[in-house]
Amino acid sequence: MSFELVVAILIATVPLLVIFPSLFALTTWLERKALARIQNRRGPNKVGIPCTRIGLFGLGQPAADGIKMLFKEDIVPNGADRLFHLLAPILALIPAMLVLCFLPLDFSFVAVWDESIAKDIKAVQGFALDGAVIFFFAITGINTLSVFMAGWASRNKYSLLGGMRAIAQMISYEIPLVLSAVVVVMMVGSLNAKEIADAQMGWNWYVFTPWGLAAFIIFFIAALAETNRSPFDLPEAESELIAGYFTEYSGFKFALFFLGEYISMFAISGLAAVLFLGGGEGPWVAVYPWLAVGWFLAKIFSLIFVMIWLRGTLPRLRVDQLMAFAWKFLLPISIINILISGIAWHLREQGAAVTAGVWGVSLGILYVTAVGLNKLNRANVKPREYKYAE
Amino acid sequence: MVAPNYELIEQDGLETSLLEVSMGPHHPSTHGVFRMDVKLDGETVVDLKPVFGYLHRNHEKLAENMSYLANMPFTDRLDYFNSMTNNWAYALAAEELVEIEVPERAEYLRVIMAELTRLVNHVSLVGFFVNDLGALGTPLMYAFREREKILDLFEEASGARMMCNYFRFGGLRCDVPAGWLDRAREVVDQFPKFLDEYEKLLCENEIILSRTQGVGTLSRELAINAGITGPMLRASGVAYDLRKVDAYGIYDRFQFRVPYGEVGDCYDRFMVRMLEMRESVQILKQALDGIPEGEIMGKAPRVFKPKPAEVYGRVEGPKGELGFYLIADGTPKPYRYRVRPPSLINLTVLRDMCLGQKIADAVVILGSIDIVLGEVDR
Amino acid sequence: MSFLGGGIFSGMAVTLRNFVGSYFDPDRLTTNDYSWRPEGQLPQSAGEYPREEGEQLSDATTVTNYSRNFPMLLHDGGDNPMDAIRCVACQICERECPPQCIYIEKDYGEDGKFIKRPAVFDIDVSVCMSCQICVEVCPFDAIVMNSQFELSTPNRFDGLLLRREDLLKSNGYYHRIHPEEAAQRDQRMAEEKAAKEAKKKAAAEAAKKKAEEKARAEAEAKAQEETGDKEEEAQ
Amino acid sequence: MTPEITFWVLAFIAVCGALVAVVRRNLIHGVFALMIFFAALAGLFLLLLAEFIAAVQILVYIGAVGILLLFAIMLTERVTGDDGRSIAARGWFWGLAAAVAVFVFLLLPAIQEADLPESAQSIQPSVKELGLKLMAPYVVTLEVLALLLTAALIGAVAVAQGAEVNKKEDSDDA
Repeated sequence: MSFELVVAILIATVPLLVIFPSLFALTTWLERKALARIQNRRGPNKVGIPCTRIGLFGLGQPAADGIKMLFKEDIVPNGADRLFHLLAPILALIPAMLVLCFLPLDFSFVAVWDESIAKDIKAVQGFALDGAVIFFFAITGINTLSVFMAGWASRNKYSLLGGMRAIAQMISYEIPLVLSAVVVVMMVGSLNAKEIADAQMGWNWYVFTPWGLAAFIIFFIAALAETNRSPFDLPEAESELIAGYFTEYSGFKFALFFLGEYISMFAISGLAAVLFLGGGEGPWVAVYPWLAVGWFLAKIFSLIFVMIWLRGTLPRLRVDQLMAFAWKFLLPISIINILISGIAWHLREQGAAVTAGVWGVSLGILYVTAVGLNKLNRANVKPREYKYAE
Repeated sequence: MVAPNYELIEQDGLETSLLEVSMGPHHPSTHGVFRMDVKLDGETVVDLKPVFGYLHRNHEKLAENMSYLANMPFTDRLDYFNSMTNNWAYALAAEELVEIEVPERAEYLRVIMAELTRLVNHVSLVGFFVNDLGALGTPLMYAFREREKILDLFEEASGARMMCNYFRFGGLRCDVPAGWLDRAREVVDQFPKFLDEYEKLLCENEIILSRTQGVGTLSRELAINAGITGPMLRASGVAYDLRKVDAYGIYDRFQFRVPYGEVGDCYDRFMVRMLEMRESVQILKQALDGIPEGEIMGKAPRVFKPKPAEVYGRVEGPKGELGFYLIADGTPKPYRYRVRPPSLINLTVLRDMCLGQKIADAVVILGSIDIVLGEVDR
Repeated sequence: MSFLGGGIFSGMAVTLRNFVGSYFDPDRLTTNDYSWRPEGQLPQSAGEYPREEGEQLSDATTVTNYSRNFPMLLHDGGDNPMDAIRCVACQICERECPPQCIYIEKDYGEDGKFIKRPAVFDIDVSVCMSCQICVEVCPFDAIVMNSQFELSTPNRFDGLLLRREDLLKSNGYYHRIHPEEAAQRDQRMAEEKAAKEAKKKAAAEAAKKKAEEKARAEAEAKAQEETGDKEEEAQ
Repeated sequence: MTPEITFWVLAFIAVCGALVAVVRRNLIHGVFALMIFFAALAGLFLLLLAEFIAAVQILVYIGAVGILLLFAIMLTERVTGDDGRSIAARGWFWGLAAAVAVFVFLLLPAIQEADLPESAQSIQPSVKELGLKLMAPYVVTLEVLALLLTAALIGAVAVAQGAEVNKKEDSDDA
């Protein structure tokens, strides 16, 4: 293995391992701050530079939290499976970190001094794999195991319930997640993340087409469920299961879970950006190639902000409603969406009139399907009129 | 609903054992130190046993060993969200013992305080309830912002925000400070605007609708038989409100309506409270307009030593009928003192409402009952 | 619900409005910045919590003119507050206190005679529930509510047991923390005092009159007696 | 050089995983060991530049089969294997003999006859090729498989529904 190759591998991977965990710290701060503002609080605003009174809007909070987590006692419940209790958070982190390499974050601009290294970097990047998207889904699926492991190993009934919920939920929502990605894969004719992003150059983002929009919404909802975000945070439902599968975790093991969860959030938002939002495309990217990374991260962050916003707004679903939503609503509509996009693909480039017609009809079909499925599933649920006694 | 006799479920030759979970005494959503021993079949509740008493403070026996007045601050601590209505119920009972006339201004202020308390209770209950549904505290924070304004009013009037200890036998401890009524009017005028926002946030939310409708249905018959009172009874379709029935104080002078539901599920209980807040605002506006100047204390004896008698004083508290039963024996201490706590009595139907529901619903149903453990355990 | 997911979107609109609004409209904020030190400094250690009177008054948002926290004993000024203490150690508050957190011992002089003031007056603030019953039952307006709420201490036994010296505050301080209430109380006291004095005066006059009458009666009686004596003598 | 080291490491992990899966009495541990084996196998596929098969290996075996096993185990009692019941096989000699016989008579000739290239060659572009193959020559097979799976799915739904209907009838009787 040549020295250049080692350098290339390092350049291709190390930024991922540095950027995302530090973004994780920033995101915890952002989430707390945004949630606080949504709730009309101030959020963290005291912790800044140590030994001074400079608050820096509480930006020191993640560091303080990290230090606290490190020094907390690591408690393993009596009778728990010690090995699995230890392995679960690690297993939660590994796939989360692993899938990051399937996001088309091209750092080859770093190697300005050597053309060949830039070439090597391109050769070892994970997203250039032919089946990058499939790999992404395959490896995210492993996350389920870690959740189950944690739930089972803790020997706590809440943990176990949380773990069971997590498995059911993650498996169910993986299907609409993959099916909505299929739309884009069909359109591009490739599973390569780089090619998918390149196919959307020139503002041809898939989110701007009816089927793409529907797929994006389905993808986003399923992504919320996959990453256990509100309103699908049932596995860690605080008001029901204390903290779900990580009830018995403390200290750094808990921090690892937390880290894994946020990295999964980044990864899945990144995939959404690749599939529907044009990857790293944005103004001035052609002039400054490194801006692509910036735009990509900006898209990830705007998706994450929406996640935080939803978390600040919505209560959570119930288990049966959650499953019904996946199987009776998202699944049929994503299958119909695939059908529509297949037809649309065949009718492409046939003039503006045909395109407009296809768009109109597909929008209509999708909306009617959604409304119909909603009526079918929630027939009895509607606001009521109330009477008054004088 | 008849409880199915589950011990070991046998189904298609498969034997499944039940999962017993002890939710509480410290659990994020048991509203205090309360425990639900739940038996689960998967996630479905097949049996539930409420366990309480962790917060027992010997309230009734304590009251029998101190003077009538000295017990007043302890009534604050029954249902610590609604100290004003607790005070009122106790004062009503004691006033009946010695037959004191309450001055006009004091009566108006009592109504104002009680209705402000109702706003505080309902608005934060709705917040807690949605919190139990899984919202991350956002409605609760909005509710607390409004609650804070009303608590500021309480602090100005009585000196304390929650443990007001403001009512006295025959009137109120002191008059409200100058300008208080204007500030109260401002808060009351602002409140409907907040309610609009609150309703927009919650009342049409599809997730809340499907989480609460058809969950924890309490039938009219069971509600009446179990002695349920307050918004919970009205949600089950009985328009029974002590403010109308007893018309204690001067409630007969105000125009207000009593909303009631039909189904008796969590959604009805939630909505009845939302609608009641609007009616409370109406009462408050009328009371603030009509309040006269004048004395604040009636002619109460300096030493409270009632003749032997038995009385029962009750008010429509925010949680239901709050009653105080007193037996006087001619000494400065009550011979027997008994509280009818609405929280405890409303809690008795918890099991009936939870059977067959999911575990997540059990939490929501508990939240919709609106209990305060200080009152349940006393 | 006009369209699919409409309720969720209207809810999100509300939260977004609050998110943006919280930056521009301070009225929206649920909490206020908690800083009660005059210079905005936070205490660096437990010993730095304020002990001086008036120190907690810098923040208008947490301590209003009407708030009450724990009782204090009033004195009417002077170099030695114990000389001007209003409390006469009658122990009514001790009897009436619902959680029974007051402990009083009467003061006796060297000659064993009761001086009208407490030798020991302790309030256990870890027990006190700030109910103000003691203030209401006090016939001498000697005990009123303080609004000092920052009583953190490194010692939970002695630190939370307020002694007579900790409780003694001047009437001026009372006027500063609760101006309206203090003014009312002073007015009422003055009225009561005036009434009392008037009553005393009346009583004194009545007594004088009575005494005069008595004197006259006595004189008459004496005169009568004398005459009687004389008569007796004469007989 | 490097691929060989990687191969041996992965092979070692795979064998260890398989052994633990067989030997451990704790079922959950066994399943997770099995998954380690699957993961190592996926790594071996990657080493052969068969990335699609590697992905499918993870997706299907770890993501689906493993979870299915976990679900099945969760429905049983005594997952930890703490009870004293002996499950040690008695006729271990004959088992070993059978395994060796299978290896010698079936696998060894196959291995010897297989003409493996010195280094693996990637099919460019592998996934696209696979997709085209599936859609053109093997489309009938694919459709038949899809039909079969749909039938199985409907059957599963019918079984689940049937149980529920029975339960309802039971409760009606009661």
